[in-house]
Amino acid sequence: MFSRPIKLTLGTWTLTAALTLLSACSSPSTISVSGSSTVLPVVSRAAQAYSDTTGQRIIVNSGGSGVGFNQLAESKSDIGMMSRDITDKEKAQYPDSQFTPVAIGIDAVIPVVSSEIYEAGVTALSLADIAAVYKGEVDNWSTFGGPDKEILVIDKEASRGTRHTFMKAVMGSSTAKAAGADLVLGANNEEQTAMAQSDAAIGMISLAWMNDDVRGLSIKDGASLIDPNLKTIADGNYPIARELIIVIRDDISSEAQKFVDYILSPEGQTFVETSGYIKINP
Amino acid sequence: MPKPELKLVGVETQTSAVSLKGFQAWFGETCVVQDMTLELPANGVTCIVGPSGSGKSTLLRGLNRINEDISGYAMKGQVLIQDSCAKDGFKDITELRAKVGMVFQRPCVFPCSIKDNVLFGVKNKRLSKLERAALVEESLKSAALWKEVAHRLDSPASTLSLGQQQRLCIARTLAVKPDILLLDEPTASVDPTSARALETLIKNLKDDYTIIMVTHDIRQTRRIADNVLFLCDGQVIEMGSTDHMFSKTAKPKTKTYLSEEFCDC
Amino acid sequence: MLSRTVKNTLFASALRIALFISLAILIFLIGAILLEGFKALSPSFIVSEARDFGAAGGIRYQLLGSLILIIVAAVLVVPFALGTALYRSEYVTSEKLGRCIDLTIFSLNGIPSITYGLFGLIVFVNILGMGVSWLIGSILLAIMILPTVTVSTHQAMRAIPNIYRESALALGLTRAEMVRKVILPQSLHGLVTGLLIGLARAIGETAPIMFVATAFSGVTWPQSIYEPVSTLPTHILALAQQATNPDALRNAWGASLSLIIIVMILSGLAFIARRKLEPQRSM
Amino acid sequence: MNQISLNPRLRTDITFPKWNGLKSYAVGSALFSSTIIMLILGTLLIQSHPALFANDLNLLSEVWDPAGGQYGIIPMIFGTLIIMSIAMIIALPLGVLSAIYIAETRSDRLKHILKSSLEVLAGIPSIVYGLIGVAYLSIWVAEGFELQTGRVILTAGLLLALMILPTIMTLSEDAISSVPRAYRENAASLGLYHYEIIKDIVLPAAKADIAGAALLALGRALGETMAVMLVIGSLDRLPSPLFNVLASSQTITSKLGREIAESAFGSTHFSVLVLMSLILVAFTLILTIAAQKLFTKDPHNA
Repeated sequence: MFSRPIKLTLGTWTLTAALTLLSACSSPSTISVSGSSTVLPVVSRAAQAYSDTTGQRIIVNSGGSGVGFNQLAESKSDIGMMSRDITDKEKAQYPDSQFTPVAIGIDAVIPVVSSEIYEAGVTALSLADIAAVYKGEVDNWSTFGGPDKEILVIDKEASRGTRHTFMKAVMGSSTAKAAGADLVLGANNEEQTAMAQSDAAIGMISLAWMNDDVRGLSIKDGASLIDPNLKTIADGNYPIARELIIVIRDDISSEAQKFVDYILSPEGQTFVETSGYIKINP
Repeated sequence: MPKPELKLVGVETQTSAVSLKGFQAWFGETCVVQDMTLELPANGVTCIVGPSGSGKSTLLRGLNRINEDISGYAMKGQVLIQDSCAKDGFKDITELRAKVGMVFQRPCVFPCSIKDNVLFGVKNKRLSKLERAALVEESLKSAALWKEVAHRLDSPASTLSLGQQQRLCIARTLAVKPDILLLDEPTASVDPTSARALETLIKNLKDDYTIIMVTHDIRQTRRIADNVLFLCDGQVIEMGSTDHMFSKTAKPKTKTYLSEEFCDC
Repeated sequence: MLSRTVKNTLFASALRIALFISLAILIFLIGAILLEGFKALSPSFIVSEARDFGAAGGIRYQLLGSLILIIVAAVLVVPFALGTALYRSEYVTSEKLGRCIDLTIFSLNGIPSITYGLFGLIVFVNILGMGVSWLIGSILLAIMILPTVTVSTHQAMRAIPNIYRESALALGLTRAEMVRKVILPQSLHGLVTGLLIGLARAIGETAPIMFVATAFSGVTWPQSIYEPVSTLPTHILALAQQATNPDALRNAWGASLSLIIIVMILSGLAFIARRKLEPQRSM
Repeated sequence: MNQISLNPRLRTDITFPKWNGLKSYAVGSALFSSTIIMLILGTLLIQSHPALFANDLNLLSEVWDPAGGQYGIIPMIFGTLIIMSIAMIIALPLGVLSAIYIAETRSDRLKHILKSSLEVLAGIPSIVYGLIGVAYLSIWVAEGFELQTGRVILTAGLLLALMILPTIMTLSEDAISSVPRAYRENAASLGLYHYEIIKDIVLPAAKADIAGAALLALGRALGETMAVMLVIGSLDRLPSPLFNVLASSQTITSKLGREIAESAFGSTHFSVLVLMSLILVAFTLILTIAAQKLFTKDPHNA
């Protein structure tokens, strides 16, 4: 009476097991990319267009610059995305491999504030002011002529490239500790969300994530003000800028190399612009 | 079916302890007790007898309204306890239940000491230590258990024999000082010797309490009942003094059932 | 001191208030998921690919990825769960050994799901060098649901009256034949029910698979066991992190509702399997 | 020939001349299944070994700064404990009181509706709770307390309370319902109020099972990652003042969820994370096993 369900179960089991084995046999020719969420939009958009025309499968994964390097170094991915340089410590862990960073665009890390603060008149701060906020020395917007509100200081996870760039410019060291931080978040999206939900926050965000809720501050440099826009960043005046980097190993596959070439081509570079960054080859 | 006549045959005029007016009880769609109007006399032992499913227990459990915690139960009509309505005449249902104590078929002692079991019903009342000790002794003596347990009041109640447990349940009920005792087949789950002891106890209690008891045991009824109420299919067939009910003048149905012959009703 | 009646009344109100709060929570949770979810859910949402980092398009490959993970997890767990239950029910001679096995398997139930992820990362990704691969996800999910499936199967086997075994042996069947012809058919419902309940839990898990088996974008039908997939829970995670983008949030709710519907279907099937497959024993 | 006893109840009587395939298969599976836990614990132990035996990591300090070689895990342990406490303080009374109502209600329909809704709730994946936390709860908390961010200890505690409420309610309801009706009827016949019946007899009788339910829920809360990770704020610092529940914090699970992928395999950083996971596993295993022990005791024979 129960022999049929049993046969059915066994049959399904065998079939699926066979399918699993079968799929295991097919060769992987997929390019896998992982790393910084700052670079991810560019590569992801380029990958979508590239695979639409060539049929090449490209899997793009997030995780941050640290993960990007790790996966690449452990040969678990073909291309790493980084929004900072490879640290000496990282290089030292893999003495036998050679890594080549390739710049694919320019990004600026913008100190941003909630729109309420911006509209209340705090539109520019000096790097020293920002450092004071992150060190916890200043904790009220009234110090900068803003409303009498406590500053919500948003920091980023330590391995994030955005933070490295920001801290190097503001505090002088890419791994500086921010004693004044109230909140530590990860990806740009997450930080943007938290900024928008607050009305007295300061944070650091990539150029592409600025919007009406999250307003970029101008940097006070003596008497002059440097606005955060494509022009000041492209001409190198904006002080907290960095290159968007993809990292490859020396033993890169030809398919992956072709994709890297595509990103650097004029067509590929358009995705840098659609993602809100600045082209590397203007 | 014709409406039952309710003549209290052979019963001398007594004050009534409980009177029902148009009492009906349902479980879901099933009517278990059909439109009952009668008076149960005060003091003495009234035994409710009848075949299984005749509504004996439902009737008994309707008197202290314990059935109302069961889902699907509904009742109609009036139950008067000593002339006050069981629904409105008391401050609340708790006061009614304190006046109308109940002991169930299976002895159910709580998982605590003998003493605490006796005091369970007065746990939340303010009583001095002396009052409590006196109440324990008094209740256990009334339930004829004092001699057996006096030396071990603090041992767990579950160590008693079933018969002792049932007497403990009675003691526990007496400690609340009820006027009426409802007994739902109190001897059904204990051995014959303990049953005899319980019967003796019930006989001794009937001077101080109105005892209404459901039983399956016809011989037991004959031994201890003063009055008998005979139910069948949720209706009263006959009610009267024990002498009357077991005499030739009783109705044929009653006679058949009480003579322990097959009863088709 | 409060009188007894007052205490009783207070207690009754406390009960009502507690139930009211619980009900409010219940209605809020279910209501939020349904209302927000149905705004996004449509046939095209199910079948179209995710675009613009999930904010546009649908959940086609996320759905497929989740299904691949649990189907393969089911395939992996069945033989071990069945064998373990069989051993526990038919071959264990000492009660002590039996309890020991129970304990080790029950303990798996208590392990936090993130620990499975860490374990998978260490053993499969790093030590065995498999990279990020959906197969690891399936293996980890299979380990996670092993206790559920085993216990359910074992309970079904234990419920088989001994007279069945006695009669079978008395008819001259060998023990192996007895197991095949009596024990297995009579305990199939336990296996199926446990499996479905386990899968309903597995498909909603994020923590065990997020480091070892999933990727963010560009994932289609995996072409080898060394490729990641995209799944519903990790997709919701990515979208939840951009919660102020209304499009992303809408799609997150849509994906959540789809996920919950699958969980409900699996639980419903488990319920049906229990009722339909359970043998009617006259004894 | 096989010597077959006709009474399989006494299984030791049955002797087999040789192992057959089926038995080897069963034994093998059982062996494999019961060694997985050892495998997991062993892996964690080996990987956390460097962190356990290093001297200069200041594991018991309150500063977490891998770049500076500071690996204080106290903030994470404190965050875990305080969030669990909040969750239990809210969910336990609420869950048990609601369970009493459900168990004691006379309406079968209400009971049925509530119990099936609870099953549905218990099946909601934790990531969906996380979404609810991000999209609703954290915003409500931020607005309600006029905070700059809703990603604080209180939000995480509330969210965990929501998540374990169904578990506590269902299991407590089972425990309360399984108290024999005779206890209630006997107590009611003594003229006890409903409140007194619950307090004096029902709860004492269901005590062990309710405690088991609480422990099980606690174990689940302890191991919960996704929902907490999204609303906790991820600040590796003790709140100041210490019991300020409106500050951001970090739990062991959220720390693991955010940092495992970022630390290099084999590094001290990774090893400390594994150590934290090991601590977590130890806690949850103790809770789960304790809960099982409580459940197996039959409270009604006490």
